[in-house]
Amino acid sequence: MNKVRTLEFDEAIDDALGQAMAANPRVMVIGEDVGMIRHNLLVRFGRERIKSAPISESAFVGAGVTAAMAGLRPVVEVMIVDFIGVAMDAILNHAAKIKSFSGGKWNVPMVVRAACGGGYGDGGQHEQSLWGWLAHIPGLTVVVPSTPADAGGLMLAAIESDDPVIFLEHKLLSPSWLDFMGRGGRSTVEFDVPPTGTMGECPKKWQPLAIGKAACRREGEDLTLVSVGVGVHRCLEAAQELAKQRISASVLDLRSVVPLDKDILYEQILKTKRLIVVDEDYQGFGLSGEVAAVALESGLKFSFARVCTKQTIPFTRHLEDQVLPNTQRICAASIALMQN
Amino acid sequence: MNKVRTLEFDEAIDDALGQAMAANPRVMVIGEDVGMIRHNLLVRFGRERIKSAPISESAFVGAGVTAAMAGLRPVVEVMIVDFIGVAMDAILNHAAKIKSFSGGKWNVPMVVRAACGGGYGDGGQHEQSLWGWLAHIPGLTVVVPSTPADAGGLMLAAIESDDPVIFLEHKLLSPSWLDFMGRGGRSTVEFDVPPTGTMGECPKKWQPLAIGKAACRREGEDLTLVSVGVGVHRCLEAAQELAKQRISASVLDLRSVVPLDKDILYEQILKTKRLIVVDEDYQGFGLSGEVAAVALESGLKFSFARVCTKQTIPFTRHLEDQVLPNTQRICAASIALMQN
Amino acid sequence: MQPDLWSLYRLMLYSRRFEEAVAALWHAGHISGEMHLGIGEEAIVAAVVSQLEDQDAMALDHRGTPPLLMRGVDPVRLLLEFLGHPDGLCGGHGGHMHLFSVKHLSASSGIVGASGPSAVGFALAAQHLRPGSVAVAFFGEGALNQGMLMESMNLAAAWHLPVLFVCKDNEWAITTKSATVTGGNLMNRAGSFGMKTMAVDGSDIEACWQSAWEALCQTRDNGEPVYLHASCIHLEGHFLGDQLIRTSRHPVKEMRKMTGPLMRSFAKMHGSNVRKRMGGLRHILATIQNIRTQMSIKRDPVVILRQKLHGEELQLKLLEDKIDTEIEQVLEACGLADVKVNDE
Amino acid sequence: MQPDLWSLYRLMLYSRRFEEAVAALWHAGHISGEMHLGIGEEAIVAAVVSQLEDQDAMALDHRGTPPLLMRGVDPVRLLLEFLGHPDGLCGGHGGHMHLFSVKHLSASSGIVGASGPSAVGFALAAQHLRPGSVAVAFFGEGALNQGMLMESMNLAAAWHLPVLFVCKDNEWAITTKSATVTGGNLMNRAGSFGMKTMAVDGSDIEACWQSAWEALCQTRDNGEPVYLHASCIHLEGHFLGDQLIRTSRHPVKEMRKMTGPLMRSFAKMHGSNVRKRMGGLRHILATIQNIRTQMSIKRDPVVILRQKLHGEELQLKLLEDKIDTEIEQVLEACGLADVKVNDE
Ligand SMILES: Cc1ncc(C[n+]2csc(CCOP(=O)(O)OP(=O)(O)O)c2C)c(N)n1
Ligand SMILES: Cc1ncc(C[n+]2csc(CCOP(=O)(O)OP(=O)(O)O)c2C)c(N)n1
Ligand SMILES: [Mg+2]
Ligand SMILES: [Mg+2]
Repeated sequence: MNKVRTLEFDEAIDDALGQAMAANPRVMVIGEDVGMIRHNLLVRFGRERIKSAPISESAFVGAGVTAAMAGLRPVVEVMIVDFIGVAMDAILNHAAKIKSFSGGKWNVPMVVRAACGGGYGDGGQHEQSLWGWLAHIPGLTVVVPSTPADAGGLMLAAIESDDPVIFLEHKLLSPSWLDFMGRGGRSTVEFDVPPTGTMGECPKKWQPLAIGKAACRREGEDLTLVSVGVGVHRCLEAAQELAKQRISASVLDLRSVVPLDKDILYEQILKTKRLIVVDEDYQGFGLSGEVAAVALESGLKFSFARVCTKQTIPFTRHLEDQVLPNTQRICAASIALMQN
Repeated sequence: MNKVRTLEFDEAIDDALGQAMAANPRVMVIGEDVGMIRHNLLVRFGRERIKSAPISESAFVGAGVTAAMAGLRPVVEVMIVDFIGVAMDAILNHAAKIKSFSGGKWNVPMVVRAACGGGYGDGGQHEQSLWGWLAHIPGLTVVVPSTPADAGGLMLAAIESDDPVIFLEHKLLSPSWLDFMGRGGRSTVEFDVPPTGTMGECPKKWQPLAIGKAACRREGEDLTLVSVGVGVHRCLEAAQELAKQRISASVLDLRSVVPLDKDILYEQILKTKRLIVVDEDYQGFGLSGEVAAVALESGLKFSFARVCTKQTIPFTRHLEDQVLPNTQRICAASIALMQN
Repeated sequence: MQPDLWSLYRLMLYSRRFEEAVAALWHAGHISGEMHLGIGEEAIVAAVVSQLEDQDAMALDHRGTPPLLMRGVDPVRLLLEFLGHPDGLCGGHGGHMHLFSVKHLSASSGIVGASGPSAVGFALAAQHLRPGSVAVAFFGEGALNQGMLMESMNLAAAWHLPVLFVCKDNEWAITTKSATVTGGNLMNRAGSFGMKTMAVDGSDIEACWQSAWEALCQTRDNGEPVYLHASCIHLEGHFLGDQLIRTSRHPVKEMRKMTGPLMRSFAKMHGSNVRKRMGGLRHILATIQNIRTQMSIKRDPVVILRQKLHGEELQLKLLEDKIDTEIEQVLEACGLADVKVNDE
Repeated sequence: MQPDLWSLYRLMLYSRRFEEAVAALWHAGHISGEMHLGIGEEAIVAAVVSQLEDQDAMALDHRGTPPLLMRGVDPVRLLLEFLGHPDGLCGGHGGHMHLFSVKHLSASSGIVGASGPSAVGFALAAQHLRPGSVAVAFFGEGALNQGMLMESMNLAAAWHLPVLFVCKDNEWAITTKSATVTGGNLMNRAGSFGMKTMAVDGSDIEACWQSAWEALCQTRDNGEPVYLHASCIHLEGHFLGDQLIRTSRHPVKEMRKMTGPLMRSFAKMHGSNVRKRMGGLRHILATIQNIRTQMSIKRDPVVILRQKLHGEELQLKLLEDKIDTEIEQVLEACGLADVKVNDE
């Protein structure tokens, strides 16, 4: 049987990535500072395959697209997803469209890897989530893991996918990113890090985890909480709180925003008749709306609420904590929804 | 009384823009080829205020942001909204965020003007709509007029707005853009141009049209069709068809995607209990989802369907016509919705 | 090394005739949307493409027809693509700005400047998987103001990638004289990234071929980027139906439509002072005049090459007839046998 | 013209002490997120900012503290901003990478390269509304690989805008030696857009002042962009808590954490050959070594200027004490009177 071991979230990703790189010489990593950020991979695969880039995201993400078309399997890092703005044309008009433009004849097996999310006080240009935004563009797959085991398995699947995959790792789950951007070696700061998200059992040998399958993290009867990434852990905490008030909540971890696992969503909504989407990405025109629409389209009748980020994320920690979905807001929304 | 006259869609916009430029020397136009594309404004306001730019969208959209902060009222043209990808950082991380970052102390009164939409066979990198995508970003106003009178009034309001406004003009409504990109002077091609959208009565002196007020273009009892831009005209056609089958449809023209006019939406849904969103922008994670979520949040119960663009727009005309929302698809969805 | 002018003439003329047929089909309404031709660019394109090797890659801009034809893409499938036919090169999904051929490692984009990153990606893959192969980026001078293209030059230089950057400088970007929105000079700009640069008269196929030969050798052998700057002219304007070309060809008819609104606007109350208004007007007239002048310049590379070959009229006639026949066969294969393609 | 070295020393030292206090507060956990200091850049910043006039604008990068302080932003409100206080410069909404002052026409961004477009916009507004005023863009050498900054240089040149582009070249972009990812040379690159360029030793305030004086005169008088390249050093590394600095300061402790996984990965089955693995390892060691070397170089502009003023110890002491007191007062006003700021 496949042995297990305990890994941190980012270790798991890099471990799976390392396995993929060992198995396939076409897999390579491109990005700013990857020589240091991925130093463990660097000393195993060398500088040709862990390729440090200048601060030229539009060029190297764009280059990733054709490199992938021409036979490589690039994992292109844009550090944090907020920086994808400067490379958006490569994503919007190239990565996402070339399969369609070529009449299905040419694929873009590229992974765009980026840290995302807030909760450590870095301000609104560095803490965005943007998964729902990217998901709007047809042709992209968008993956947002919430545990180390999922993160490794999904990274492997992303690399094996023949289509472009955006792989987002939340900074609160990833100790190295959190240290890089929030902690900086300090013991004087604290973050609300979900322990089960940041460390967990992982297989010794990775298997790709099918993209597009949600996981029901908790079964409940009264309402369904749907989320991704750190939000899943906030939901689980909220569900525990709610249980004390005799409200039984399901918690659904979508794991990928595109494709959406509709079946499990329908199932849960059918059962609980109440749906709350918890989304750290911006509220409007995003994941919460899509989940609502998908459920409505299927003819389900249910009541609905959402706990999302409604505005630019403020720098100051106490406002940030209110603006990002938190357990209190989830509980309050749940209780309100139970009353109608 | 304010006299009226008949103008084409793009004439109306430029006329209102000219009025604003005459009234306020701080209003200026920036963009590629604006010297020719806005030649009528050029001969009235000169080259300093109709400023031709190199093919450097990230620089000149970014420059528009601070120019606006420093006292100008720039109307920055990115030709067609598809090209906004290369300038996305200026929109996502600057235009939309600076008011928030500055603690509300600094505004960005910039208008980003772009042609959008398909229906003339130019392929998937030149026919996108993207209004629901841009709407995801908190801090932006997104305006999509469907008639000449609205277009002029909304342009004036956009210029007067203290916050960044994305102003999208559909190419099928705008004769000059359609000639530029689709017709090229030919009499040998035909397009399904909605006549009431492309030409209409306009006031002699423009008044700003309050942004965020939808218009009910047709009152019905059985279902509500919600759309913007060309979609509104497709809905009106569909409503006529449906009337023959004794289905009475309301048609709601949102006019702005952000802000959404929720009140009129609630009113119509409450009355008709059936909602169909018709959206030329991509289906997933966009306008249709947001409308669904907003209505659900308010506690309304209704059945729902959507007719949107689900994929990269194909070049070939007959596939394009199927992929973009058309009257047949709207009718079919309406009839299906009436049956459950 | 010496070029084989006859085979180059063949490539160039074939491309010319093909695009003339495309133009006719477009005017006749058989092709939708915009249509950017490479008419006028054939020399530099032929010079480069004819010297590519099997595994070399091409990153194309919005004028992808000539390079693809010269690279050997099936003309029938290319034309079917323009016609939106399911048997087209891309199943009718791409259209003329989005042409892709896996076999020829060729990708286009309608986004100005995008051929830069695209070529870098191809070259990176070449470095890893096809050592000794190169990637070519074709673009116009206007594209050199697009950040991603400048970034790509740096990236190619920093990563030591075999990219040949080919700038086809027609001095115009749609209706904008590029010099009016460009600081410095483009040879310096490209050179400042640490690349070797070369300039050539893009209407002279022999010079183009020679430059391309040197540039490709350098790129291929040293695994370093090279910049090749070729002046050229777009005889059909920016795209088919180009308003400026229409105006310059039918000044009375087109100006009549334009003049009324223009003069009304010029004379409108409220606005800038007369000097500024005059400046605007002058700009428009100068632009139209400029295009007229440009169009009348005798820099057609196909004509110039034909003059070089002029001693051999018989052989020329044979070749030209053969190409006409081939184009007719292409049209026939596309089900367009009875479409008259020579009336505009 | 001659600079007033005393007032420049005052500006620089004040900024230095302020940022040292910020560093202490950050280490003590009072400030969240990243924190990029301008420690080491004070000379070039003081040289430029001290010569700005009332309506001039500043486009700042992620090291906005020194320019804003030197421009006269209230230090209490600045510090309160870092602390996330509602009375902060931006109400606590911005944080140190997003500092905005309407009064000082100053805007920052945490997006590398964004100060380019930002300065162009300021200069465009100046051209229309405040003729004779200029806009300054501050950025690092790494930012010059960002397309929008290159585009901005072209735009400023093409539009004849009064922008002073100031590159603070510390040779590093986070952990990347910029030379390893940059083709050509940056003076040429900037110059290729048709701008006048100047280079200066950024640790020498007199030279900086002189260059800034010339550059600003030219920009202001001719309404044309100028590029000023200043070498400098970041004594605190890229940002506070910089892993490389930590490792270079506490090699045993930090390397111990790093070494285990590194060596295990180095020795792992499957992967590249030993030569390539060694290359990777060498790269990491060289990077750490490089940082150590850089840190030990004596190029602190504040120290160097102090040496120039060293005859006047009494006046120096008075000034230094005064600044210490002022900083204490700032801390007090921020409610941090009893926070020890000198223990890291
Ligand atoms: C990013 C972007 N901006 C604008 C356009 C619109 N556009 C298409 S072609 C063109 C001019 C390109 O000029 P140049 O690079 O000189 O090429 P040419 O057309 O002259 O061959 C422009 C502005 C575009 N396609 N993409
Ligand atoms: C578009 C973008 N890419 C990457 C980053 C991450 N980043 C922040 S600072 C920095 C290095 C900047 O180097 P340089 O311009 O030399 O300035 P320095 O920090 O050395 O002053 C990087 C890569 C960013 N903020 N924005
Ligand atoms: Mg050109
Ligand atoms: Mg630097």
